[in-house]
Amino acid sequence: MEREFDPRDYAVAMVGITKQFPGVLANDNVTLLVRKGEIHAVVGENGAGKTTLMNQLYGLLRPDSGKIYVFGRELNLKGPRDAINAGIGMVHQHFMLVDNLTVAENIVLGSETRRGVIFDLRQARMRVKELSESYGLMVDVDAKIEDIPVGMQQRVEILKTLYRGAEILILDEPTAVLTPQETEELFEILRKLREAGKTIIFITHKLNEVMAVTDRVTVMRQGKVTGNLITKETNPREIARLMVGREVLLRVEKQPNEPDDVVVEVEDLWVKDNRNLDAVKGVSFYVRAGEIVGIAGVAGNGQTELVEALTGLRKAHKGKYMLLGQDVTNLSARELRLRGLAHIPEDRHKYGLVLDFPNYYNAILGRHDQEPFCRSSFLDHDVILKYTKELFETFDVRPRIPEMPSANLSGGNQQKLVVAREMSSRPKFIVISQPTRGLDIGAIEYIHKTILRLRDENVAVLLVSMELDEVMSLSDRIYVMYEGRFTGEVRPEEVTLEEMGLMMAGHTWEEVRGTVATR
Amino acid sequence: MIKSQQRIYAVLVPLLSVIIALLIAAVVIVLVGNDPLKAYWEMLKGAFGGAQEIANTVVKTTPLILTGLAVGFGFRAGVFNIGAEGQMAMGALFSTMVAMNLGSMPSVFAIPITLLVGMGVGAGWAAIAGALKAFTGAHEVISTIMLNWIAYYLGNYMVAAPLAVGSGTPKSPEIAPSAKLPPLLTVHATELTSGIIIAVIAAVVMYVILEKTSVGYEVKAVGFNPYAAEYGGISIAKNVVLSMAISGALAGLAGAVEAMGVHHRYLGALTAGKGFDGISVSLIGQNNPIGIIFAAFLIGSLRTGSNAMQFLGVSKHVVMIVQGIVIFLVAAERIVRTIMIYLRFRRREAGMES
Amino acid sequence: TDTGGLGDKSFNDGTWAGIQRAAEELGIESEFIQSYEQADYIPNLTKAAQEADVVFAVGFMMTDALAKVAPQFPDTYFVGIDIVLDNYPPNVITFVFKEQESAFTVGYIAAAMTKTNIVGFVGGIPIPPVERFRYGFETGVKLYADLHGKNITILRGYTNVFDDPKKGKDLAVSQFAQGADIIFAAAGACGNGVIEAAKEYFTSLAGTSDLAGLIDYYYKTGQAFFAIGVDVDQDYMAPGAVLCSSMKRIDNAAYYGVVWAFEGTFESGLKVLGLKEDGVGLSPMKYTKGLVPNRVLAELEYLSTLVKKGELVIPDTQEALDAFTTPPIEFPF
Amino acid sequence: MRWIQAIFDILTNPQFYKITLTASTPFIFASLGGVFSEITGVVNIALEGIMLMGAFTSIVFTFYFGSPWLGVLMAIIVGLGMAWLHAWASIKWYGNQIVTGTALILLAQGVTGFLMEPIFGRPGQTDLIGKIEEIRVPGISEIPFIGKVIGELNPLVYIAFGAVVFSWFLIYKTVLGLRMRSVGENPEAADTLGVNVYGIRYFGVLMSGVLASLGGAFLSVGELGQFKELMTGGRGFIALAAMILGNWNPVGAMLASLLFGAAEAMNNQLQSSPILHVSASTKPLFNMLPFIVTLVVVSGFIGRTRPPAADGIPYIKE
Ligand SMILES: Nc1ncnc2c1ncn2[C@@H]1O[C@H](COP(=O)(O)OP(=O)(O)OP(=O)(O)O)[C@@H](O)[C@H]1O
Ligand SMILES: Nc1ncnc2c1ncn2[C@@H]1O[C@H](COP(=O)(O)OP(=O)(O)OP(=O)(O)O)[C@@H](O)[C@H]1O
Ligand SMILES: [Mg+2]
Ligand SMILES: [Mg+2]
Repeated sequence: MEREFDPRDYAVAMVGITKQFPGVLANDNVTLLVRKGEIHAVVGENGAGKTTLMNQLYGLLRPDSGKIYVFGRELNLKGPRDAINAGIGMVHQHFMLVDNLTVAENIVLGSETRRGVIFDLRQARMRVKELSESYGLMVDVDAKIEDIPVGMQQRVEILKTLYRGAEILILDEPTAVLTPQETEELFEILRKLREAGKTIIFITHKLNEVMAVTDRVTVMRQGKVTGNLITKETNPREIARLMVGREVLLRVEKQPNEPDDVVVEVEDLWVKDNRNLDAVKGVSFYVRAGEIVGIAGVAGNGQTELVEALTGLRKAHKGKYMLLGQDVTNLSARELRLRGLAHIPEDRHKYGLVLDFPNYYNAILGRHDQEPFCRSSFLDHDVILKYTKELFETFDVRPRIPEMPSANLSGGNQQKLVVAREMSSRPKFIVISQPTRGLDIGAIEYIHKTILRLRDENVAVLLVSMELDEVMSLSDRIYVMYEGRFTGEVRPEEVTLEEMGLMMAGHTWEEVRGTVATR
Repeated sequence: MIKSQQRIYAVLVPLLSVIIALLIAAVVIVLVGNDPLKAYWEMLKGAFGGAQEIANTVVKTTPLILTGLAVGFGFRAGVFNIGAEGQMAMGALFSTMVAMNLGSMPSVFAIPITLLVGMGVGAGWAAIAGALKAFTGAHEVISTIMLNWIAYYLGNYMVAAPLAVGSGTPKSPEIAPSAKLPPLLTVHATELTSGIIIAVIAAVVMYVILEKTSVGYEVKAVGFNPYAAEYGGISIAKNVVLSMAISGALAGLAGAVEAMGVHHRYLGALTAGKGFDGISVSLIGQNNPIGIIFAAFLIGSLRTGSNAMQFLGVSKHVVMIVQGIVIFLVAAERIVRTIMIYLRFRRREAGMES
Repeated sequence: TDTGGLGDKSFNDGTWAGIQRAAEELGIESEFIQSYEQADYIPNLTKAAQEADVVFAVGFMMTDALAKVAPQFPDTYFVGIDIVLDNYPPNVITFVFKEQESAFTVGYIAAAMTKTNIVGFVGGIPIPPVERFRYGFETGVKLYADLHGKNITILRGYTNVFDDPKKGKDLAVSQFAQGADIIFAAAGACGNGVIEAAKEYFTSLAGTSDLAGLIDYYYKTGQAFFAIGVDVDQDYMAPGAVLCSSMKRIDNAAYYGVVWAFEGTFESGLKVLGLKEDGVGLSPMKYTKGLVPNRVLAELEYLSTLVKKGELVIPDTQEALDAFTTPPIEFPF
Repeated sequence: MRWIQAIFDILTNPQFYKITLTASTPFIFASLGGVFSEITGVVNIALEGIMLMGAFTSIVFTFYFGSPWLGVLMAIIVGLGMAWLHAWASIKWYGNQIVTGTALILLAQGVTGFLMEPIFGRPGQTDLIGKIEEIRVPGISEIPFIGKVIGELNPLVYIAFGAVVFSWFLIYKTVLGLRMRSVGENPEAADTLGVNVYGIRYFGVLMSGVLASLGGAFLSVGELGQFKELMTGGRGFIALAAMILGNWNPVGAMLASLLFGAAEAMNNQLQSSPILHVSASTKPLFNMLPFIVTLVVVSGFIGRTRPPAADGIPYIKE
């Protein structure tokens, strides 16, 4: 830096921040400088210390040492309230919303509109509506949080900060749970906010997003800052190298493969959702051994229900599901597993793991009552431990402590554990749902390679993902899903992203081809 | 290292809690004009002063171990079985009804059959709540509370009317002699029940089921995360019912053992709150079978000792207060830990000064 | 004592009163232990036997414990109240009571006094002593009804517990709501709730709660709500609203138990106490005697002598009650 | 036929409804208390113990000062004290809420039993000491039928229903209520918005103390005018069930309490019915009625209820 450091130059200046957790130095003399009115990316591997840093800025954690300046004023934050008063708002990595309250109630909570002791809901709704219109953040003010899609939940989180007059917005991995469309909408909002003079700190694992909306980038690795870059002057490859400390393949290389016999055949399958409405409306498809079939679509078009029906977690009320020539419609998860199904679920906390179990118990979930782990109802702990160690070794799950509760694994390693378990069960058919959500690029690279390896081992793979890139780069064939139906079956090499987008919006392949052709 | 420290705390916290509780109760005893030292000495003698006293303590401890295990198993499997009281009553009632009629059967058959009936009925009674939870979503806390009352009234009625014997007593006839648990030791009229052996075996069995078998794996998985369990091919409904049934079987066993080892018949008030005590016992014992044995012993000896204290004119309520404080402190163990840290700190300071 | 403990205003208290009376006269010490639960009876009796010369086992719940402990301590006297043993060691005496004989008197009065011709019975758990109270009560009601050509309905209900006064009250209120104006409670502490219900109803009817006001009101209108107490004289609990009490003279039994032991006149075995032995009886009706017509009292006096002479047998089982028919009785006045 | 006749008679008797109200009142108070505590995320199994203390305290002060209303006031204060203990242990010290609750029940049983002798000179139970009399509401009491039901009741019964309205309003219409609900559902979220999680939880638990204590006071100075050891007889647990059945909602809890009270009233009336020919000694089986009805309702008609998401989980800041 040419001249003296002056905190007044920055909206946020975190200087020399160190934060130690038992056994982990989460932030090691970190300095983060964010200029007023910019969108500033903070990137880094899983566990690099990004969230920890932001939690200190928001007053949730207190730094062991270091100084925090906001608009040039040094702050001594005792809690979120101090941060809010200083004009800071934070959208957390895991949403902080009260599920059974309405959108309006969530937004005003803590700074309620009131008449005396009475909560003035009418005014709250009005204020929220005004605010949402002025920033183009569309929400349904009267809906309960539990009933709205994540995209809207995200907007609620942003509105929460704006409602409190935040000048500085922290967004911790806001796009991890968004569809490409929703992400694009979010970017529009961020740009609008920047125009309105807000300062934004944006944490993400996706380098294309960094390139798309940010002005500057701070890169972290293992608690330290490894780079300060200006977005325009850098490229994804450089950022990736700073993050991971080595060269990373940003795109998988796929060899063509010859598919084998049909393993899975689904005919006219109908499935209802939790509200008892039809979510899957008569889909038919097949998957062959040694091929990856992708299902693309915007979230909420029935993919979740379809996956659950295929994996025994939900009943189909019509249709037929054949696995290896046998009718397996509506069999339980257990029976499907016995017939060679494996399943990497989209929600690893809800379905994939029993977080309170030690890792070695989670490593055998689904096969806990089978040889060699279990003999006449007695678990063989030696065998299980040995197996888990091998699994951790092969799939590089860290730390390699089988006895540790899975809750204490980082998200990335939890995902690796699930992947390791499911892949090692020698499946004939594997359903993979959102395999890389929230993972850093190193881990994504690893998981993508593994999926391809499975294909090459002649497994039938069904890949369901909101990440269009992911589906396009891995799949051999793709079904596009819209409102519970397939709008088309395509091969990734014969479509453009634009065409996919149209199909995901409900246009059939024929229509799309027609439009494109006539144009 | 941290683990061994945890273990030390698991023992120290209850012990220190007892000491603190006794100190508080001592103040109360002084206030009513008695000598707390004498009272506590009397209590200690009353619980351990001789063969008879020890036998009494063991008799009290036995059912508490079993109900503690029952509730503890429920907690480990993610269900709150507040109904051990009713399951114990039903276990005792039906095992008595069977054992009354085993006149000529030799003990090798009569005892196991009676125990099994007690367990089976306890399991069945609890499984009602389990099934309601699994199939209709009824909260087990409501249904077990209701089943407690139904069991209580049913038991009262059975010994008052259809099973009644004698001119005044609400009691069933005696069970067949061959179905009585042979006492390990008899001092005067006090019989040291061999039920204690059954209780300890039950603790071991519970440990094995929970930690060593796929059944334990499944019930724990369902308790911790039913979604993941279902995903892993584990039936939620089956395991909820099974968890309640195993828990109820232990409570039913408590009833059978109490009927066969102590009263030799069913009496309306046989359970006397031991099912509820099971909640405290299991939680003081941190839902761990070994811990539960010690916790039951702690409560059992306090109770036995308190009877002796009454001869000094200190009412039994003092012991209830002591018990209340002990349980309170064990629950909020951080209070005790803080006191311990403070004491150690003081000692270190004192050490530095000298 | 049993798990009910002292202060039950019933047999635990009654025994204690008797013991203390004897203790005062004889200049000896007395002490009591309350048990938490049935498993405590044996240890507590044992401990008592080791420390005392006379040990009381009070309440039918202690039957088994007494049978087991007494033979172990042949030098100690044991007195059982409400207990029947199969065989009696020489150091044991037990008392039981003919509850039906005392309940019959209150039944007779209730039948005479009801204006609605509906009377109620509130029982605790239907154990034999409670049921004997009921048989006696029903017999008394039937006797009066038959002798005086009245048609009286009896409402019956049980709380199925002994220690929840609120349940007693709710049940009593239900019976008042169904037309009863006099309720006999044989329900332990639940009976307190019955008495409270009568007091509340009577007070509300008369617009006053003091004794004189209630009595005046009754004289003026002939209307009232009454409870009938049990075990001990409970008339004092709500003067005016408790018509009378059906007593078991447990205090007498306890008193004699102590005295006999110390005077060396102890005779082991079962003692059954009825009207004749002054072991049961009607309370003196300190507050309400004036409300009951003299003729009724006189008839009752006469019937009691028949009972004492054994010429009138009050049923003590359901079968006997069902079979009971009013004998031809000629009052001598 | 006879049964239908008997039930019809009962249902057309205004007294049935009045008994339902008085039988429900302790459950209403205590289950509202449960709602307050649990809606902020603290399980309060100690309702039974707090009720018992409330019943005891109110009689003690009535005994000394002759004023049952003073008794009620003191019961509230002691209820606050009990609840504060629960809050202190479970909020400040992250205690296991079920265990502290159990401990408080034992403590209440011990303390009330212990103090009987020094205060009243004898253990067990007191005489009829004094109580709050029923009041007649002019106007309403003259309406046919309805007047017989709600025209003349113990003031505490009216207060109980007032408390339902008050609770509903507080929880669903005020700022505090919004914060309470948020704290019970997602304390972390509330915390990040500067809501004082601990303060709100204290408030919820203390309210449960006030209400449960009133429920106890109703039993002693409201209904009976006396205290008897353990006189609450498990009503705190039934209130807990009513709270769950009512889905942690004040109005729901009231309805569940009324259902329970009605079943109890039906039991009493059926037992006493002169036209049913049931042998006297099997009548005790009728006492199971309220419990069976509740069981059937829970499993058949209501089904799943949903507790506040953070119910029972101590909130531990960094
Ligand atoms: N509560 C905690 N207790 C102990 N260690 C913690 C805690 N929170 C975070 N850490 C440690 O701090 C490190 C940094 O975690 P942090 O959540 O900040 O990572 P991150 O950069 O946000 O990762 P991600 O991209 O996965 O969100 C972690 O590796 C972990 O070891
Ligand atoms: N309670 C805990 N005790 C000990 N270690 C913990 C605990 N919680 C988390 N950790 C450690 O923190 C690290 C990271 O945890 P965290 O949940 O922050 O994941 P992450 O790094 O953010 O990863 P991801 O982005 O994949 O979620 C892991 O190494 C884990 O072992
Ligand atoms: Mg993070
Ligand atoms: Mg993370």
